[in-house]
Amino acid sequence: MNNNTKHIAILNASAATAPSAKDALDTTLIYASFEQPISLFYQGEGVRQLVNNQDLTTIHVKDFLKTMSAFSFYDIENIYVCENSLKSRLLAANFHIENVQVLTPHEFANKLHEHQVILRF
Amino acid sequence: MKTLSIVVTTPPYSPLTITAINYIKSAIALGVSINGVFFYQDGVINASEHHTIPNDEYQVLTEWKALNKNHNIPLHVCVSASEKRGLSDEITINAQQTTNINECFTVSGLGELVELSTSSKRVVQF
Amino acid sequence: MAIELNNTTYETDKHGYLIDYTVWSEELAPLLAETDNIELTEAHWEIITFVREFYITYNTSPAIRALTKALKEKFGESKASSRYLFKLFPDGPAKQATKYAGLPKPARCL
Amino acid sequence: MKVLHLLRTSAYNTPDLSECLATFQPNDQLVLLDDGCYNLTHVLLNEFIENNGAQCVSFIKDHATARAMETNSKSNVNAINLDTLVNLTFECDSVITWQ
Repeated sequence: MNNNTKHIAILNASAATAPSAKDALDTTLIYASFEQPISLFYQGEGVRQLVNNQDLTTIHVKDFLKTMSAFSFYDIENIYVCENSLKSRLLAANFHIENVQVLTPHEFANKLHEHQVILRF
Repeated sequence: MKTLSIVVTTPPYSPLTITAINYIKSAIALGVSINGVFFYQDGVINASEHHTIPNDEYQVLTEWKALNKNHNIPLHVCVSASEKRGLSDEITINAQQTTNINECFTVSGLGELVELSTSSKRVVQF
Repeated sequence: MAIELNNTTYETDKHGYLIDYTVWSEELAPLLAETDNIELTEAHWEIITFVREFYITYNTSPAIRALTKALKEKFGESKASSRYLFKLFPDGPAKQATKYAGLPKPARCL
Repeated sequence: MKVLHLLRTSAYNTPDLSECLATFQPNDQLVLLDDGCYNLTHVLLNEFIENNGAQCVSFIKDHATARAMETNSKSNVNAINLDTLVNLTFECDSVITWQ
């Protein structure tokens, strides 16, 4: 592994029931395991991954949302959600994980622009 | 030195994949060094040994092979994404271990994506 | 493949991992470890129990770095180095501790 | 930092265009490729161009021609080829693909 580090952003755009939501999580955990500074952005349907009281097991999908509670063990601390995406879906800022920062679209865009590698799932 | 890594998430039958290949060819022609292509999600299907595409359609595997052979571009497939889609380098048929991943592709893990991300000036997802 | 214990058959996959993690019991762990010629000690058990609890809580086995960080919080520095863990589980703690804890084989790319 | 936005889907199909524009900042560049070319006549993009000018927007000529969008579009949006796109990739600091 070379010694460079990059600021990585994972932009989550899929609801929890989409396969790409799990792919985004796997990718996130790998970057974190290799000690790359990583931030998570939730926008559009992606904000649904944060909503409390989902139960994927009722549709026989593995509940990977539980894994998100382990973010602190991976030093994943920058978790941002777009306020407008919540509002337009009539969702309250009531999340199943801690340390989620609700940002205005302007703040959200500013944060995103601080990253050198941005992958969207 | 301009260095680039590409992430391909689209399947071989999609015109979106042709765009990725054309973009890579442009980059090569402009002297950009391609550190690698990482195939993830449905992109891993590109690595299947068993495509049969009619002769009058775009030959995506031929193009990937040419990029690998003529320009030494490493083509990495995510092993977990592959195995979920029936592609593996550890298939057992009649007690013999075999593979259905084309030899131009390297079976890798997501760790390779991290390596490509940190070693390249830019990462472009297709 | 399968493991026999007390007249019950426990299905395993081709790599020796239990097919159904919910049927695991502590008695099964030494049998799962036997295939790798490892005799479980108290030190192994600390990690196995820990990894299983982690899985039950977070629905995933911890990657090595997350494992060491979580172990450090619980057992302190000395038992949280990857050197210590590889001594106990030479083929890799993520692969072996999960197997003896009855958990699914971690995805190959993780 | 300057972001290159690659938009590959039609706003008649997905919310990608509106999510892209929500994160767009003044120095950024937007390139329409593949089905993204269908946005050349979309009201959201046209509003954006009215407010921000057409300098920061381009489309891949071949991709638009394939979709009969080149002749339909406003003439003030830049038609570019993939070589220009490669150069833009390195003129900007990072890339987001909206697909």
